Amino acid sequence: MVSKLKSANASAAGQIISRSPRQIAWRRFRRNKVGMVSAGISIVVLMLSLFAPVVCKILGINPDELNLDLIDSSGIPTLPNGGISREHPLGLTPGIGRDLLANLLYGSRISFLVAFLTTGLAIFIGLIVGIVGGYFRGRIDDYLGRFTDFLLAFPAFFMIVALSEPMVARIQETGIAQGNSARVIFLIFFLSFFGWPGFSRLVRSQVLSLRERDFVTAAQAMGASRKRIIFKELMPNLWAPVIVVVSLSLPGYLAAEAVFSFLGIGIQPPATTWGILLDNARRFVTVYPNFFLITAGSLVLVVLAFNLVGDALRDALDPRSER
Amino acid sequence: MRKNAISTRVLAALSAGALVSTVITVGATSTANAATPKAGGTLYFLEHTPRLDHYDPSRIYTGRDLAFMNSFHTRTLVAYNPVPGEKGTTLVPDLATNTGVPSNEAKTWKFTLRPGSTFEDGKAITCEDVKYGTSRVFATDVINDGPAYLQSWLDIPKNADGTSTYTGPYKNTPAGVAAFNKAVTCKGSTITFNLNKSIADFNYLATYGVISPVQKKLDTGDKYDLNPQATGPYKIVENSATQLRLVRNTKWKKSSDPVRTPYPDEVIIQFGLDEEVIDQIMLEDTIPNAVNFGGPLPTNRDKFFKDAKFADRRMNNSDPYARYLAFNLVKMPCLEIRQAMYYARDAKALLDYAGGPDYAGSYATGVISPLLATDFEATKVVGPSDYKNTADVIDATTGFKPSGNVAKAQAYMDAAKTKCPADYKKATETGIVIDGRPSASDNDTIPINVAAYARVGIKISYNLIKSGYYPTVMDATKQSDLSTSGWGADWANASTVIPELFTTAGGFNLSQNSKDPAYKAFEDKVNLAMKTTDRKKQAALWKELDKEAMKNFWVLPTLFGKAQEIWGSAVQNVFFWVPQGNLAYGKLWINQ
Amino acid sequence: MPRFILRRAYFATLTILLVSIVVYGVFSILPFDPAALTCGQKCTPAIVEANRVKLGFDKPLWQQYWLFLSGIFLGRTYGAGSAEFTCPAPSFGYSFNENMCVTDMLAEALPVTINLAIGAFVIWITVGVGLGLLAAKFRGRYPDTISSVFVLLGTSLPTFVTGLFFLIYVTIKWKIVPLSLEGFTPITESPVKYLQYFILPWLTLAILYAAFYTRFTRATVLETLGEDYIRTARAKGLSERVVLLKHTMRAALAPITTSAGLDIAGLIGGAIITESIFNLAGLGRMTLQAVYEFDLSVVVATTILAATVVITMNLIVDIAYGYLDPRVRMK
Amino acid sequence: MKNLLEIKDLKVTFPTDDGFVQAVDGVSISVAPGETVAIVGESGSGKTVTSLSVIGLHNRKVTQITGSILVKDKDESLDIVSAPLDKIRSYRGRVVSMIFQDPMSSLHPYYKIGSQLAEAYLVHHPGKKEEANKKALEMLSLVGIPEPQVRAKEYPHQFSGGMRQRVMIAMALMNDPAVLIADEPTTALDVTVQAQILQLLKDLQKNLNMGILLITHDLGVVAQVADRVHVMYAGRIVEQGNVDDIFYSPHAPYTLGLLKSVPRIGSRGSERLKAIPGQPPSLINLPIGCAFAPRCEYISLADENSCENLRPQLLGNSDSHKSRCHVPEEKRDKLFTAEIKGART
Repeated sequence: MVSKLKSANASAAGQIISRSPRQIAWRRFRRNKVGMVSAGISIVVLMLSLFAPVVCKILGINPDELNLDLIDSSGIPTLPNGGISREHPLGLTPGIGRDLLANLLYGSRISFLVAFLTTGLAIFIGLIVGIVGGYFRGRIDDYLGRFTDFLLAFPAFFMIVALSEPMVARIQETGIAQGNSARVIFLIFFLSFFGWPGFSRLVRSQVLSLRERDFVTAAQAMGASRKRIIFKELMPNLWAPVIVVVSLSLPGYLAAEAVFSFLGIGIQPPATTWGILLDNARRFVTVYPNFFLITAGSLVLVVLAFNLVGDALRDALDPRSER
Repeated sequence: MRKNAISTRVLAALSAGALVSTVITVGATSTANAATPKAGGTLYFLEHTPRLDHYDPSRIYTGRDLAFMNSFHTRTLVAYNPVPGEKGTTLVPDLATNTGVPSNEAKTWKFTLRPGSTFEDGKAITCEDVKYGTSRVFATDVINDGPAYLQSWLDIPKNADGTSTYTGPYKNTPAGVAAFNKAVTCKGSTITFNLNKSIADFNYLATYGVISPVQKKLDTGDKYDLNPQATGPYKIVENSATQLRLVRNTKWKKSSDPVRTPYPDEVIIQFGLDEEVIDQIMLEDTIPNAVNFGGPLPTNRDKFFKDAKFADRRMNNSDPYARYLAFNLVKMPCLEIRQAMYYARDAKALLDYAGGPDYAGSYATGVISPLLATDFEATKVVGPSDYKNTADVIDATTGFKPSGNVAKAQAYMDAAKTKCPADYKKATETGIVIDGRPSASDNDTIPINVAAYARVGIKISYNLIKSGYYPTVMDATKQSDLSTSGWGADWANASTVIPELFTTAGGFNLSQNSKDPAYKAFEDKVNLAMKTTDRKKQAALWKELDKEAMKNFWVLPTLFGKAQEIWGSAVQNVFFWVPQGNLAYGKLWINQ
Repeated sequence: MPRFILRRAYFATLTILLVSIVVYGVFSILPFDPAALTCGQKCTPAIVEANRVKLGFDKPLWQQYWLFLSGIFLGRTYGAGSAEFTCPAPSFGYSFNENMCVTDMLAEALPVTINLAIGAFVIWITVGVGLGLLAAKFRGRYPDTISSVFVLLGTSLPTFVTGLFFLIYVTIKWKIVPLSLEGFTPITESPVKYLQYFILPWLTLAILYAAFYTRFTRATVLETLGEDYIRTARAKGLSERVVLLKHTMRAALAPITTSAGLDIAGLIGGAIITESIFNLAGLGRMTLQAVYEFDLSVVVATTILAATVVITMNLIVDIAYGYLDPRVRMK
Repeated sequence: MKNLLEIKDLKVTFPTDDGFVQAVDGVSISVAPGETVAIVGESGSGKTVTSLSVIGLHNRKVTQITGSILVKDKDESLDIVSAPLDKIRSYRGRVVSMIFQDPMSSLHPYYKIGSQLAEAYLVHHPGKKEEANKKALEMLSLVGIPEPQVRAKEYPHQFSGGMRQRVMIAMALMNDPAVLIADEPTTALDVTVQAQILQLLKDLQKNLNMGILLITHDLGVVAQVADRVHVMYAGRIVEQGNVDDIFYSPHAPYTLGLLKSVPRIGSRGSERLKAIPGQPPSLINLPIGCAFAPRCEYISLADENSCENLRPQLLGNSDSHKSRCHVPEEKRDKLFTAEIKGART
């Protein structure tokens, strides 16, 4: 300790080190080993998902290829370990013998799509409402606040479950989209519809406190336009809390998609999502636990990684929450 | 019989199936052992669904529910004899002293009630009670879902739209009431049914609760479904979201009931259990006095049927259903496309997926199931010429090949290209939409079908309907190009199959075939068959009609199914009750 | 204070009313025809029409809503002729699938759900707050590490995974907790059966929530530990135990109570998965079933009920907060 | 030991993201009974860390602390640096009390004033509830809170800032401590209230013969109450002396800078306040030489390069008045005194 101290003193004598908050945050984040590993895993998973077709081609696996000859009459792969081999790195899905890895990769695309778009949409609405309410205050804020409270009073999960079938039918009827596209639209729309009030509350409270800060007052005093204040002064200071919330709500929506598929009201086969795979795995849990372990493990791993990245980001961006 | 309610697992038996046949017990083991039955104990039924569809005798129509309720709770005028084998298909008197006496060319049917039978509150069952029970099904807004034969057969004038002028006991017109009183009459303990045509097998309908006693003063309409008055040896004491509990009906007297032998003290259906949990309970024999009410999950079948340990606790039967996809002819008018769809299908993969010939059944040759022995004959139009043959070879007569006769299908497609280009375009470009119900195990079949049809360039997609499947697909405007379905006979006569599925008067015509050029001749022949009282001649006609419907590809026949049953080690005397298509639940006893 | 409560109660009532209108409206403009869905085998237009009258869908929407609303206070009569019957007040409608007044169904389901929620709550609050406190106290040391592993697993494992695991392994394979077949038994009748019925569902829910509360408590406690008044408490010479359990917990109590209140409220309608897996005949399972079968009156009633519970709990939490935090109380 | 408190060569180090911070570097301070000793400095100069160390409230997990802090309790004395925590706790609030900068946040918002006061007594007198309550009321009235009976049942948020600081003082004095550490006791208060509080402290000190260690950045406060003053910069004491020494003949350039930057009533309107140029240094990588060198105007007066390369020692002609500077003391004495006078006239 002492020697370290000395060397620190000896070096860079007299220089005042100044760093932008961003740099500080990045340094703090980088030092968080768990966070870095999780970020690495998250990025790898996202990349694999994004480039699923290429990855599958390289590995020589095909999500649509059926291997009915490798499945016994109970639906279980006949090869040992559920058919794990060079041709099928994670084995086969029971029932019709599709390649599990390929299905996980392709399935993740819809799951991620739902999670990302939902988060994006919810954040977008939350930002607008939060900024408007927090910045203009007064009556507008009152009304918006009431409305958010009103939405928060709805049992969201309940409502989504209850509305799924009829709403999907409605979407199909209007001709906006058919089949699974309609379901994806439904999920994204309603998850974000019930999700934004949370964001908007957070943004509003941030804006309310930022508004009172000197730099905003100064900008106002200098006669800066509202637009300028909102976009140049407020927004840059919102990114830290927003990024944290995003990283923490992504895994939530990822799991939500799985839950809805599990309940049979999400995306429908033949499309694959992690929820559908898990629902399938559930049926085979006692006879083919590999399938369940791999699928549930993948979901837990990704959710865990995303959560850890979120935690690490929060720790890095919020100096008060040192670890 | 009824539509096939496809639960997430087996096709849950919907309907009473009266099936005279000897084919039934394919590899079935029965524990009809010599031990003397013991009374006492609690008999559990473990069930996945949250409840039975109905308990009200006028509204029950699914086979398993009928078998269950008629075994324990509800008595009907006549009953199937609860004994193993073919003898089980014979009618025996139940509430009546006879099995019905026809007269006037079977247009009039008389039943005489047995003295000494009572409701659970002790009131003696009278002819008026049966008449009242019969009247209820006419109140179609309250008493729905039951078989509708009475409405069409009783001699009561009809409105222009085909509905009866009598609207049931709750809300009606004097004219309607008068007409009903004429159609159903009571004289002492004899009830007489006057029909508008000759129905030689009307007494089979009397095995249904639609002709059973209901006390007028206790009829709560819709709510009667919750706790109907028992006439059998057990009454309902609890009907909750998790269980149906039956205990002994102390007013029931053995002397008045020649059919039932109530052994257990209590009978409980436990609802809403996870299917995997039920199977695990069975595998571990956690509850030895329980029956798996829905049969084992496909994933667990091998565990039961490949392990000698379960030899006395399992049964593998042909089920009474013929499964098929109904073509909606309004949307699929091109015969060649329909043929191509039949031959391109990979029936082998689907059968293998469903468990192979051991568990899932054999390739269908029509809509009349082999269990309807009298009326069944392989059509030799579709499917294998020998219906039991499951080898993957091209059948010389029909051209059917289980894994798909791609060449033949392609030929039909090529023909369609010139003959009906619009339909060809739809099949290959827009895609053909198939109605189905989302269920975990059926979902997997979608990729199999998509892949199979791609072989001849047909594109397909699915419209999965979660709630109200049959009402939706029976609405011609909402039905897609094909609808997944299944049907079993209501009793041992194809008169409850062919007319129901393929005529406009039928209750379950998903083919919308009235505009098909072949329809008129077909309908005429059906009417002829209905009039034919010579059972042999009638059977010959049904066989021809089955063949004709297949030739026209009004449906795409898929499977003659099988079903498995599993029970705990303490459950004794398990056997298949042929006419009900289920176990003879009332004969089970607990070895304590 | 009473004025504050009255005002809040007034707004809560208004919100509930509004929620009921929205829920009713949303479910009534759907493209399904419930009348056709409940139609039997021979579904003629006449029968559909009769069904429509039976279900009350023949009337204009506002009138349907009014009937629904007045039913809550006056009861409601269904059917016609001799098949007429009444669901007495408070009537939330009638389920033609279950042949029961919805109120009776709710009365059957609510005790299960409430017992589920409260039992799970007791476990999760004990474990969650306890672990959170430990983690905060031993920040950075192994209790903290262990608790953060628990938090991560707890929050990342979906309930249907833990639930199925419990059911299949703990009950059936290992037979640690015997399978409960008899359904809900009140604790007053048989504590053993009651426990058998609820213990695993409680644990399933509690694991998830305990993880959240561990994290939440840890964060709140750490934040509070940084407050000036905690420094003051230490400067007085108070032991760490008193500082943590008295001064810190007292301050952390308010946010934890708020959050717990809302979570319990959420569980009343939200334990759908747990109730489904363990076959608990509670509100969640009932709703899911109703959704599958398109039993509109049940869905509407349970949704409004769930919203009402959330809103009421919000109100209670607000009032409780007033008692917990003297600064709010005085305003 | 004559002094109530003796800090000797205190060094406090703690790690940050960028390296170790030497927050306090070789500070020695003593406080005698009835004496008020002030520590003055900018924020970050190490004065608060010093004061927290005295009561053992520095972050023990990460801080490295050397030197000694001797606290006298009747016949025995305790070294806070090396003593076990239990022992330190028994001194807190009884021998050494502390009041903090922000009375708004330093009282527990959820407990009644009376019980918070009583608790301070009960810690060291377990079980004596009645006495504690009596003492609480007594102390409340001693610090000038009207109607103590009523107010004791109220919550902190019902008190004004000045009143809360009085409560804090009352709480600190519940056990008649020998030493009171007052960390910026008036910073958060209005000027008029500030004066009242300072007067109160003075009065109480007189009555109780306490030693007070006053931490402040406000020279006005120092002038009002302090007997001796320590000026801190970058974790070190740069000058110490009697209040008169510091105010009238400052010897450290930093002290001079501080004095010049304070506005005075009656100063001429044309006079500009002179802020010290530059920024306080980062404590992580302190210059090898004088920490103030980069901002110092008088480097030219010192030996060549000595300011940049050599750490100045705390030296002085008299024992009571010492300073750290490479500029020869004679030069400074005249020049600084003149500047101070110039600035004041």
